[in-house]
Amino acid sequence: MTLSLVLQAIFAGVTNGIVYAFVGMGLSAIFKGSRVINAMQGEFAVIGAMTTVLLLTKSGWPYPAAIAGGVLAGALVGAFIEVAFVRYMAKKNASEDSFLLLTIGLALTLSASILFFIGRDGHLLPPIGGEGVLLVLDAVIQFHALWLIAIGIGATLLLRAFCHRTTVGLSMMAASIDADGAATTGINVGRMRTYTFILGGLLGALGGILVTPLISVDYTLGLNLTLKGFAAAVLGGLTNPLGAAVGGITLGLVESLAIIGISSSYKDVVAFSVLIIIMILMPNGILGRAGRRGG
Amino acid sequence: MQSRLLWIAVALVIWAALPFFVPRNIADLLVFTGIYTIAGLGIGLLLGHCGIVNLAQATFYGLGAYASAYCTVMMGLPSIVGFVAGAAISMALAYVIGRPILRLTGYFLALGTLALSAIASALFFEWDWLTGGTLGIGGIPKLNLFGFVLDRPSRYYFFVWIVAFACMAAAHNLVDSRSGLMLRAMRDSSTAAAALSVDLQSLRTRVFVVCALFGSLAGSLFAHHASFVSTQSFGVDRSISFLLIPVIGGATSIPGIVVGALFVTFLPEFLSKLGDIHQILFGLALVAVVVLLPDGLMGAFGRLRTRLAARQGNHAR
Amino acid sequence: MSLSSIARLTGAAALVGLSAMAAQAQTSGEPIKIGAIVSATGAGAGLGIPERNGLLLAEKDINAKGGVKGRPIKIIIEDDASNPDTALSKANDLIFGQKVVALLGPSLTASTVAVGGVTHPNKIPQIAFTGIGPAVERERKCVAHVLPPQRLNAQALLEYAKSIKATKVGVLHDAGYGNVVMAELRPLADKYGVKLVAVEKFEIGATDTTTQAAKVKAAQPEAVFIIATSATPFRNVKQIQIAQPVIAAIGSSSYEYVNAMGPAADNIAIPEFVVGEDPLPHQKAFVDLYKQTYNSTPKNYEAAAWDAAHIIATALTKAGADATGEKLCEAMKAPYTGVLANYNFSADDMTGIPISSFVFSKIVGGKYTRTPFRVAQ
Amino acid sequence: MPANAILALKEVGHSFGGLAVLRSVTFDVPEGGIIGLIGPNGSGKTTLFNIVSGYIRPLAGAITYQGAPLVRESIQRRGTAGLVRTFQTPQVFEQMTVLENIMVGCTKLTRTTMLQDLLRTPAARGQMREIRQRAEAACERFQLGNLRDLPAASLTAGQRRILEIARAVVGEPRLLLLDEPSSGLNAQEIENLREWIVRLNEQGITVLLVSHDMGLMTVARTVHTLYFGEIIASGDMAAIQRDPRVREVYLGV
Repeated sequence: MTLSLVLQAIFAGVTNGIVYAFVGMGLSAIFKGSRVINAMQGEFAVIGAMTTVLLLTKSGWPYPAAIAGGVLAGALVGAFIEVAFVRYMAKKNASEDSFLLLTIGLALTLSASILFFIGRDGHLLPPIGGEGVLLVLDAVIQFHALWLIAIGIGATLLLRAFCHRTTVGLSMMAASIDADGAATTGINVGRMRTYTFILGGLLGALGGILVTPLISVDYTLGLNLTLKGFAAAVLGGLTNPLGAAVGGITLGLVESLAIIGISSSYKDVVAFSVLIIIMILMPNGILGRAGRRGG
Repeated sequence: MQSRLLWIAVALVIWAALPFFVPRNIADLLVFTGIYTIAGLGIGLLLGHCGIVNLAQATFYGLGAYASAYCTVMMGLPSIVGFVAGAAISMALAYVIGRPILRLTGYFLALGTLALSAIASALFFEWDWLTGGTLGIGGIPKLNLFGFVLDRPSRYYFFVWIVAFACMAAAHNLVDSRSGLMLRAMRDSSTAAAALSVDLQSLRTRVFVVCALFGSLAGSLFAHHASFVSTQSFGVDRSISFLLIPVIGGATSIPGIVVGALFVTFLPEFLSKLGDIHQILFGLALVAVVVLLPDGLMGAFGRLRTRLAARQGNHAR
Repeated sequence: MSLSSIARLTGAAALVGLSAMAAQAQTSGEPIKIGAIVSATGAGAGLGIPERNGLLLAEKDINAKGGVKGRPIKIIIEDDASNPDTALSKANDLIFGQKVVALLGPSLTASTVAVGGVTHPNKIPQIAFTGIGPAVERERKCVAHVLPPQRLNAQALLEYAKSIKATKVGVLHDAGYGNVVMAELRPLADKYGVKLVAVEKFEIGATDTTTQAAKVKAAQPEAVFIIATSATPFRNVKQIQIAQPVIAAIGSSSYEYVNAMGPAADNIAIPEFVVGEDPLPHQKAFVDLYKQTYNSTPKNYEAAAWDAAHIIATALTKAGADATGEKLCEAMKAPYTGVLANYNFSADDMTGIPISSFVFSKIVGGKYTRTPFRVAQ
Repeated sequence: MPANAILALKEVGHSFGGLAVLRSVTFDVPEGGIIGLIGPNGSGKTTLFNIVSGYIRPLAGAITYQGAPLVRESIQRRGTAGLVRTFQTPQVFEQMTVLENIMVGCTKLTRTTMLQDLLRTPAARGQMREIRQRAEAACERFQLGNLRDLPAASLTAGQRRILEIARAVVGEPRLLLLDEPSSGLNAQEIENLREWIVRLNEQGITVLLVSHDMGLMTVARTVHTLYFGEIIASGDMAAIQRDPRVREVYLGV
């Protein structure tokens, strides 16, 4: 096992980790704001990426505008889902499990819709910073991956600032921590939940767009991303978007080191076993502290 | 009471006559309905009586199916060995894994079982010396009951449904028993149940084991029906569709499980007549059930009946 | 509504009827029903949709040429949603409900073996759009396959490696299809004097295989085989700058994958059968008709389905339009020169495709180009 | 430790996040007695109760029950050993009927395996019959007979309290822990409750009672007063009411 191989594994792990982190961050933002586990978070990524691809190739929009369009599409779908389904179910005091099933149903529907209306093709977007790569000790990392890491860190910090510094962010936090208390101080809890879904959709779509230069996106990608996003979010403690970022990178590294350390075919087995073990032994996630409640 | 007996008799006659009057593909779907009912019963017990979302049923279903396939095809043993081996392995695994994993609650438990299903599905691919990998294992013999070969859906139908009825009876017994009493207590208030010496962990684990047993039985039945097993039938998506059975039908009602199984086997069949759009429609139907009928079709049916009865009562007055 | 407009309408209707009759003029009588199962939705849609296109085109073509002894054929196409359970129940419907004389498809190996469990005991001829699968399929003497067995695919990869004088080969393969080909490739490699210096597996649907590719790269192979049904490994191999020739198994030969590979697709060599941009002489008619009808270029799966339909039609013509079961099955077993390949279903592998049927293509700028290399029989 | 103590606490201490809620609490519960525990809000009564019943593991001190160390036993094991509690807000099984609620209380007296239950073996049926008979008898004894088939959710607060006690008693406890049993009850109901406590005690059940209710507390032979995690006074109710410190901190006089 050479140094460059290990380095390459670390590069790949971090790059994948950022992908998982984006999905995980959206998941945990939605969970934090609404106590809903969103099984269609990966689908947000696919929607964002597909919209951007279509705007870029079919409508001929410039790349930045197409990205903005894709992000907007994710946010709109997020808002729609909250207004059309979640709000009604919350009014009826639906159980946590039924929200999980709702989003599973929506994920199946969206994936089938993309196949039916857009087609089975895999799509790619042009990388930011060109197709170039950075060579370190014979190990390669793409410029786009570096951009992805930079944007990922930026997005995490922005999200944190949004939650702690802005009125809307603070209201969302308050509504999620103590809905009744927040309502008495005049916060519209329902609207905050809508914002939460918009935020989740936005993060998901942005993540999807950013990874599309690395991973070709098609109708089957959503479930895969959701699974890994779940794992990232749970590793990080689920109620902490920053934790999801750390969880995602940990997961990515565990996977790629498992490939060089154990065997390539046991990657998923190792990753999901680590997930189960961490859930049982460290119920608050690897960042600890932040209280994590089960059911 | 007498009218109830009459209803049961009518239902039995219809049940017995059904495979002779429906086309073979419908009989085939009815066989699958029976198999899915068995698998769904276990999940229904967990979901309805323990509040546990089990997204790992495809694992036990797969274990049962592979055990049957391996024992009959690779080792040439009688079918019954496969059934027993599958059940034993599934129950042992459920016990060993259940103890730690069932310490989780709510969403985390759901995610834990999902992870379990993902691991199992990867291992089914990986251990191809045992499972045949993607190519699977073919040529699993049809069941032979004292010389009577169950080689077509209309014959196998009876066997599968008799097993299904036995499982339903067992599930009914369980709910009605001392364990059932404790389960229902646990669901209502786990703190109070603990104070009354109800051992939550062990009870949850044992129901998980029963669920695995049902899953494994269903898997063995599936293997002898399809004559072929491969990794494609035991992935995470199958775990999800198993979970839909009690959710759609109603987790606490045993007839609800049958309704749920009918829904997941027949609805795609009917929708597929509408062309490639059928998967979208199935997804939407699922969303509609979850949003509009939170306690499943059976729950909605029950409410409708109470309302009708109330209205009739009003008329009578 | 005025009288004249009614007259005009009836006239128009008569005209429509007439033209319809003209189209049908060559065929008459009850259509011969042939069943087909494809994966038009779900994970296998990338196979099933092109196969359905090929079937529809073949049906039109056969009927336009007079059908089977003057009788039209009707291909009833069902979708198994990439699920073997569904395939089984669709097969039961087609065979016992619709009373089809033969079954084409399904698209996926698992579904094929499951469906074979119905067609084989009931003596319904079946032509699957897959290579032969587990051992049990060798006993099913009436379930033919229009795609090569994985052993042949492995052989074709090795032939190409030999032709470019690569003796140290690295392999990247997925846990599904790739695993199956790999199992055949290992024992064959020795015979070809090829040393497998690194064999790395990844799970189906993996979004990244960079680390596996890096392990292959570290073994310093002279060529890399990629056996997968996704674009991901191809992109990763290029990303970590593996400069050695990349040879892909037929499973990743489709425009969808090539699109998804982007610039990474360039120079990949693929042993396959149909290069729509530059077809072989006997493939040209099919390719032209396909392009004309669908406004896109066909690949292997379209051709495989087309061949399957034509083989059944030919067998029916030979055995008589009323032939069913074993009689039809026997008729199907005559050697047949198809668009995809030459078949001989009396062969042990229920395919009979010779390695000489392979053509070797390279991808240049998102298009396939046919290389002159062929393997002699 | 007196030989006849069924429960003995020795220097039990606990804190939440550095905030000490119990400091070195020591007292005995004599077999067959009725012991009361009073104290203002936040004095640590509920924590102490949760420690004895097993919902919280104490950070310091030792507890013995029937002469054996108790701290490491699970809630369930305490229950089977005869140590049963009720809750401040009655925790009835709302979706089950009154009779079924009481039946749950009987389950610990019998043993069946899950296999027996699945197959409804004669043994399982016999045990179920026994459980039902016991529960029916208890229903009558606690004058819940006319409510027995109603869902517990439809009961009044007082009825729930009685149901909770009936459910606890039917499992043949040796030490009954009652947590604020009079809260939410009217005067008549409290009087009934008092009678019940006396009657159960006469039947040989030791009672540890936590309450605000000074009237109810007079059933206790010994009362301990808890204040900021410490016992500041012990004695019978009359003595407690005379104690100047108790009057100062608790009775607010």
